[in-house]
Amino acid sequence: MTVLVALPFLLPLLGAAVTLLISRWPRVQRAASLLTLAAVTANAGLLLAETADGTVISSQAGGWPAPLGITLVADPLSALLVLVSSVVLLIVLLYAIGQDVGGLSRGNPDVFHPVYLVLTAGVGLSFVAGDLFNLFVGFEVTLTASYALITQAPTRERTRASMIYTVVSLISSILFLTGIALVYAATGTVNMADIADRLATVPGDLRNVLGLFFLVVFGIKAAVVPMHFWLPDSYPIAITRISAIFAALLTKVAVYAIIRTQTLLFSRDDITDVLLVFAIVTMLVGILGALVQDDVNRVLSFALVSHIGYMIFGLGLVGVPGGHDDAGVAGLTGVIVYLVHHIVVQATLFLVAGLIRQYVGNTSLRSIRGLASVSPALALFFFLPAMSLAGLPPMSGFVAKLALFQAGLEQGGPLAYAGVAAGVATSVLTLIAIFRIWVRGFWGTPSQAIVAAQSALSSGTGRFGIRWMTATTGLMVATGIAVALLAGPLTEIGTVAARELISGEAYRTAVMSDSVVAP
Amino acid sequence: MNTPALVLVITVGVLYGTGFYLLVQRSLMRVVLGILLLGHGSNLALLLTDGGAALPPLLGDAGEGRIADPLPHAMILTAIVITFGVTTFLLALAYRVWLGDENDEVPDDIEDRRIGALAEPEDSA
Amino acid sequence: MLPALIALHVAVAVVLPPLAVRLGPRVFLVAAVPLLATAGWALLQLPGILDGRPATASVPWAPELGLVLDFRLDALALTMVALISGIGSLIFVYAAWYFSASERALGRLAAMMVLFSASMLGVVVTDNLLALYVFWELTTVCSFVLIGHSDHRENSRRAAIQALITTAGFGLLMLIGFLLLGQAAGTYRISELVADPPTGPLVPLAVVLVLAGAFAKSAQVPLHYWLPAAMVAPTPVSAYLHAATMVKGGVYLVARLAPGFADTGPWLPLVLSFGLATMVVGAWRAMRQDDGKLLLAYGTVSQLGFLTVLAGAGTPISGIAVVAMLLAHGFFKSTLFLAVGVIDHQVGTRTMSRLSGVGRRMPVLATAAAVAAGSMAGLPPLLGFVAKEADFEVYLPGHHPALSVAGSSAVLLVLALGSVLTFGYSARLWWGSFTTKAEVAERRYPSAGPAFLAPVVLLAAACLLPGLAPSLVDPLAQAHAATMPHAAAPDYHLALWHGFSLPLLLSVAVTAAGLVLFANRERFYRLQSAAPRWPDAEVAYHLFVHAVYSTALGVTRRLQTGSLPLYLTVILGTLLVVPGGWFVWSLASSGLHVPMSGGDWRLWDTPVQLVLALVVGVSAIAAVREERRFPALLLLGATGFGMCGIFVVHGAPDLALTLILVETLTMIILIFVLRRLPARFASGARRVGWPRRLTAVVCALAGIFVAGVLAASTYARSLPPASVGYWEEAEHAGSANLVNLILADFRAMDTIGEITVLVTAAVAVASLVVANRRTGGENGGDEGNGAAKPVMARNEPVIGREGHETSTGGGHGSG
Amino acid sequence: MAQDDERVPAVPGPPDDWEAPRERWLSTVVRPAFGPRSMLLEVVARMLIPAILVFSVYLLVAGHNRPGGGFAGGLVASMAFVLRYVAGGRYELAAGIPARPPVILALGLLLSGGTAGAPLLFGEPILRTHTWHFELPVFGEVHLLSALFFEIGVYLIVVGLVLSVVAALGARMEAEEEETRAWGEGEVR
Repeated sequence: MTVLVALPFLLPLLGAAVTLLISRWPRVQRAASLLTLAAVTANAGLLLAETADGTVISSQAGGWPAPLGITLVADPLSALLVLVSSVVLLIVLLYAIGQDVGGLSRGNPDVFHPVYLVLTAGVGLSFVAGDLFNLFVGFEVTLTASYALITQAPTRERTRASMIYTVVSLISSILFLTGIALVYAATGTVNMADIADRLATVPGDLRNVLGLFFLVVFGIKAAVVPMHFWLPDSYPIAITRISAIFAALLTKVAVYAIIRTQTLLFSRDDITDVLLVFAIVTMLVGILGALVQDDVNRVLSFALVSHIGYMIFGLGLVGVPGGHDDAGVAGLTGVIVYLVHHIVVQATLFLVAGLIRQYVGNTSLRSIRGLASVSPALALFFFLPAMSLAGLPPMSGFVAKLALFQAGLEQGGPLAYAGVAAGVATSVLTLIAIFRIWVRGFWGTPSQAIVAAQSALSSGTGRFGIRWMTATTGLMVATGIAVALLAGPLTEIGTVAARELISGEAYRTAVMSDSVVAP
Repeated sequence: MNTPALVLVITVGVLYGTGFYLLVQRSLMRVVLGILLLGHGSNLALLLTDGGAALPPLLGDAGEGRIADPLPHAMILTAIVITFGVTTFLLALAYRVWLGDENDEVPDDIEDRRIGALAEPEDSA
Repeated sequence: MLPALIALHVAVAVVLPPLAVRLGPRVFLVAAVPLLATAGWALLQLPGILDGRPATASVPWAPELGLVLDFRLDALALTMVALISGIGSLIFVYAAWYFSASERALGRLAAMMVLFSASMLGVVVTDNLLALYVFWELTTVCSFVLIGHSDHRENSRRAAIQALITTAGFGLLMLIGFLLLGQAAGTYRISELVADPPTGPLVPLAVVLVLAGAFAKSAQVPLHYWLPAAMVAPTPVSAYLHAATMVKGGVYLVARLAPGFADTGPWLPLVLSFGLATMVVGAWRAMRQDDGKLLLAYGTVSQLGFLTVLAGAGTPISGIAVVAMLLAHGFFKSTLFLAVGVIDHQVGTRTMSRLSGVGRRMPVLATAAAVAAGSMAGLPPLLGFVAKEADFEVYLPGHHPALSVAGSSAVLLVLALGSVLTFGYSARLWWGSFTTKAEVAERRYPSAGPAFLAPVVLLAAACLLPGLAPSLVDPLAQAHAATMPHAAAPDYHLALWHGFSLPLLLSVAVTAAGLVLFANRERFYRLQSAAPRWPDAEVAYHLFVHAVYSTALGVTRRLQTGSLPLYLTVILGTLLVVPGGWFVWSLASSGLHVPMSGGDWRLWDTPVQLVLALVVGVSAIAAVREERRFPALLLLGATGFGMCGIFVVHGAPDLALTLILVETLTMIILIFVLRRLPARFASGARRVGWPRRLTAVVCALAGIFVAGVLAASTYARSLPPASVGYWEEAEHAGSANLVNLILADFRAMDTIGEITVLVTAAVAVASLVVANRRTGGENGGDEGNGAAKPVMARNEPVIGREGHETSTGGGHGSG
Repeated sequence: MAQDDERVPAVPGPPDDWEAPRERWLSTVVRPAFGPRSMLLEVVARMLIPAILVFSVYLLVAGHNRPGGGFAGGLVASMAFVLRYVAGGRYELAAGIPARPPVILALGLLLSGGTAGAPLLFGEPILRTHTWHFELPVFGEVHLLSALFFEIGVYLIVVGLVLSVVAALGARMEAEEEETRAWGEGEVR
């Protein structure tokens, strides 16, 4: 069973090596790529099945006992995120393959497949790393792959965007490394469970400084305001498959890191107020940015920034560790549901934007019009995730928001109420921003050019490509609906995971002594 | 535990300060130099957690005195190599930028500039 | 059974679009099937409900959150189901003849109407606040799509988004209200909440929030503006959503909660003030309309105010009155909407000043409309009259426990005033639409077919029959009243004749005043024109939207500058303010011991360190100041080799070896690239003056902060490092070089990640440089629309290559 | 637009320098990367390269007990190729490379990853080291650690990285410049 923990990293890594080796045979490469991701997804499913009841599985790499070697750990939160991200990665891969086969992309497939799998490996490692330095390595793997991906089909604009992206990521990496140095200086270990124990010997104020330091480190990658400016300037410009995956996963990996470090390592009671302030500012500044954008991808990117605020908000509701903390559990549950929801819905919307680009040539709101009559399927596939993003029932976004609002009201206190108020305002503004795309882009009479593009696309290999891409987008929409339908089990797992994150006992026991700890 | 030697702590500060300063410049080549300095800075910071100058962590030749904590060394090694890989990428990127623009500067985002120049909202829902 | 019926709606909705291609508008007959099934099933439940045994069902969704679809069909719900499924199916039959085969997106329209029907059904039969919110917002979304049905028209799109933002925005406030109520009570079940209303400091706030949502949905002044605008939707949609069902959602919610919350502080003042104001303002506006449909829309606004006043009372008599009035309004308003729709469909206009002789030409329609208008005006022997009698009864002095005699009289007076105006616009509508006017030329048009008229006639009959025999409705109303708590069974029954009572007197007075008003209508219109225009609430909506956009633009253009150096400076600033601020504060407040302040520090381990530190520090600072690339590079090399020295002194030969190799390679590669770049850094790139100084200060502070925390952290360590365990294990592993052993064995996971980074970087470098030749120069290498591109280029030459190049570029070409 | 993705890939393959004609050492067409051609440098490089490669293998193996290891070894080995490029130019580099860099990288990754994953097949944790004991005629008893395969993978990857970078940032850029120059001359009509 402990094998399952190592595979989210190892499988895609080997897949990357194989696809790199056979890059001269595109068909084989595609098949290998798909096969790898399918296996990763299946493995993630098994992992979640094992851990859903709160079991924590750990595997000591090399067989060395915990603080010496590196521990890979899967608790319900890790397993859930590994599963959701591999599903999304798999669907986006299908989309990309359809686009390549249809000849609709100028990306470089023989580079894309290996690097994409490396990204998968990096994301997987980040989720299961039980060691702070190994988490850093996981981040670096993910980031390096993302550097390679964001420069696919490099136009001048894309190179500029990649520069912004790369340099900002680098500063976050350097600060991460600095943070590790600080933690090691204070505790003499990098194993996270061990750090958690040893930090008790460190003065509380230093712990808070370190906690806030890591908040900034991951806040940069999670695009928490005011460290978010790079995101809307870089994500929208990458090619579709890349911006979809980046928007869906990369910020979430950082959010995961924030959750993990803030719950496990640092005493949170003193700095929750800081988290709440960050959350409120992030929600509002992000969504105000989204309102004035003239480009679908940029609207979505600003909305992404804004909705990171929701997740930070839920985390900010967690109070004293180990104590009786219903609101904290509710808040973390909300964050977990929100993570899952947002990964799927954000990927879907970017895929839709990619399809819009196929029809219109760009995603500017000034040039798209009447898409609902050009492609009703596309319209439906935009409308449903748009509802979800705006938090309208019965989509997953509603369930997630509901959980967060409940937690906020339960917690009470001026900042929590302010957070709920900001959340409500953000919901309304998201509604305005996202349905503005609908009203301007999907309603109305399509321009001649769009109709002509549509008829041109409905012949030749383009037809296959566009149909395949639409179908995979539909698959992603269906995944989003499945998230909504499965809200019951999802909130249950979320609650289990949240309880465990807050107590941290099963995690520490699994890492330090036993390999499998049942709740 | 021993505090590290003061000169080295100051050096860490200098490396970070200069590294940050180079990082916030528009020339991408300077940014690369900044990353290299910051890499040195973070490596030195990690090194300072090993308890001060000591004998190399090689079993067998343990002579007189304290032996250094090997874990920071291993982490520094990993960090050096990762920084090297990323630096090569950054250089390739600088080259590409230079190909496009005939200089290696980081220009401002066009769309941000356009929106920054708007005086009135373009539409209301 | 209820969940199954809702599922049936959804299933039918899914098959409608393909069916519409074959059946044309007759697809609405198929669409009516689930509605009829629901109506039939509900009828079967009637006996049980009249005995006080509601039908229930429950589907768990996310029980952890209290999100359970509890269903409960009681008398009030059944009244609403009669409107939704009963009137709904008639409207669907009507729609099958109203629409032409060439109507755009017929399948989508039919499907959305069925989905709406399912959502509305959900709203009224659910017994869980959260589930109610779910269905509530679903009706909002359906309404959005239906209002925007003619999406090629600007006003349709505007009206749709306006309705969406208003109702969904206030719906969110309502959700917060629900959550507060649920948390105060510990349950989200409506029946339990009403039976045992929670108390607490937040309950009044919750009530206000819930009412805000309900008022927005039911178009109460000043949130009513979206409803008349929504009349751009096709007439069957308006009749169904915006007259008979959806807008009653708010009234329904008020009626549902009133028994439990009517005596909570803000409830009655809010309900009475907003309801009465809405009734009068709506009716006043209705008198001014020339478009039959708009008149009806404002009439609906007015009636919704009236219903809110009734529903909010929360007394058993009000329960009776509400049931009667909901049915009465549903019947007469839909009849009139459909009648206006018939006129519009046949004549081609519904503007009253252009209609003449319609009544002569379509007598059946005119009769049906007359019955409905009479019911609206409250004339006997119609249901409207019966209901209105009951309505006055609710606020008779002494009937409402919370109102003084003066208060009740004031309410009654306003209700009477509203009723007079209602009489006025009812008469105006019928008169304007059906009479023959000498000054207007008659048009030629075909008269409506029997199938088209049948729903109108049936609905008109529904206005008449329960009026003649109020006992058809009375048991249902009584059953609802019986569910109210503190129900001392009221001895009030719906009837045409209650003897000479105050309500009858009021009715007579209203009718008389209404006749006088109608007789002097020209004078009244002049009065209206002369009266100052009330500020339109729609203005507030636009102000709100504009304010939101201005704020958004103001904030975004100031923050999102597009400058990378600025972004990085802000990040450093955040680092300084947040953890840095805490650090300084805790040093200042003695939360942290200032490192090295206790004499426990040393300057160096060996003096060589000083030399090396000087090399590193000086060359780093010099590199910052260097303007030329190549010397800067050399200085950096000096820093690197200084670092190697430090590593050697520190007992890290592996590091020194690796670093020296890496430094050499880095230098060589840097030189490769530098061959191509100009010798100096561009001068324009340097910031001058205070921004530059500020940057320097921020960077220096960041450096100091890192060094300071590092010192504090090392000082705080009290435990030996975990790595002491390596010494023992190394013996077993049989290796002497610990660092290498860690890299290759103990922590080989790091190493494998690290080589993955190297592989990826190598691939990235190759693809980045090589990609140049493939895409460079020519077509910037944009993804996508291989197919669309040549076409676009032909048709819109304005969109040049840039337009295709990226997502954001398009704006420049085609804007 | 491509009709058949197999026949016409959206973009051509990786740099084609690897298939460039294998020039002879010290041949007249060799153009060095920097400055005028230096016979001395070429000769010295020619002599040094085998020694450097041997030293790199020593570092690879010695890392077990002394400073060194896969990284250091790989870096040293790649120095040899850098030297070859600096001395002999891009054609010389192409001639001296054993395989295309992506292949070297992929093999290295497979080797390391395979070594990491192999213990999983036997129910052991990832990266568990295994030791084999041999009796060899000359060397006597030999301990072979599976970690050695891991280190060889690292070595290959470092070499692959440096080769890619030198090929891209050195040789590729050089080639491009020549192309541009040639193109510029052709344009002048």
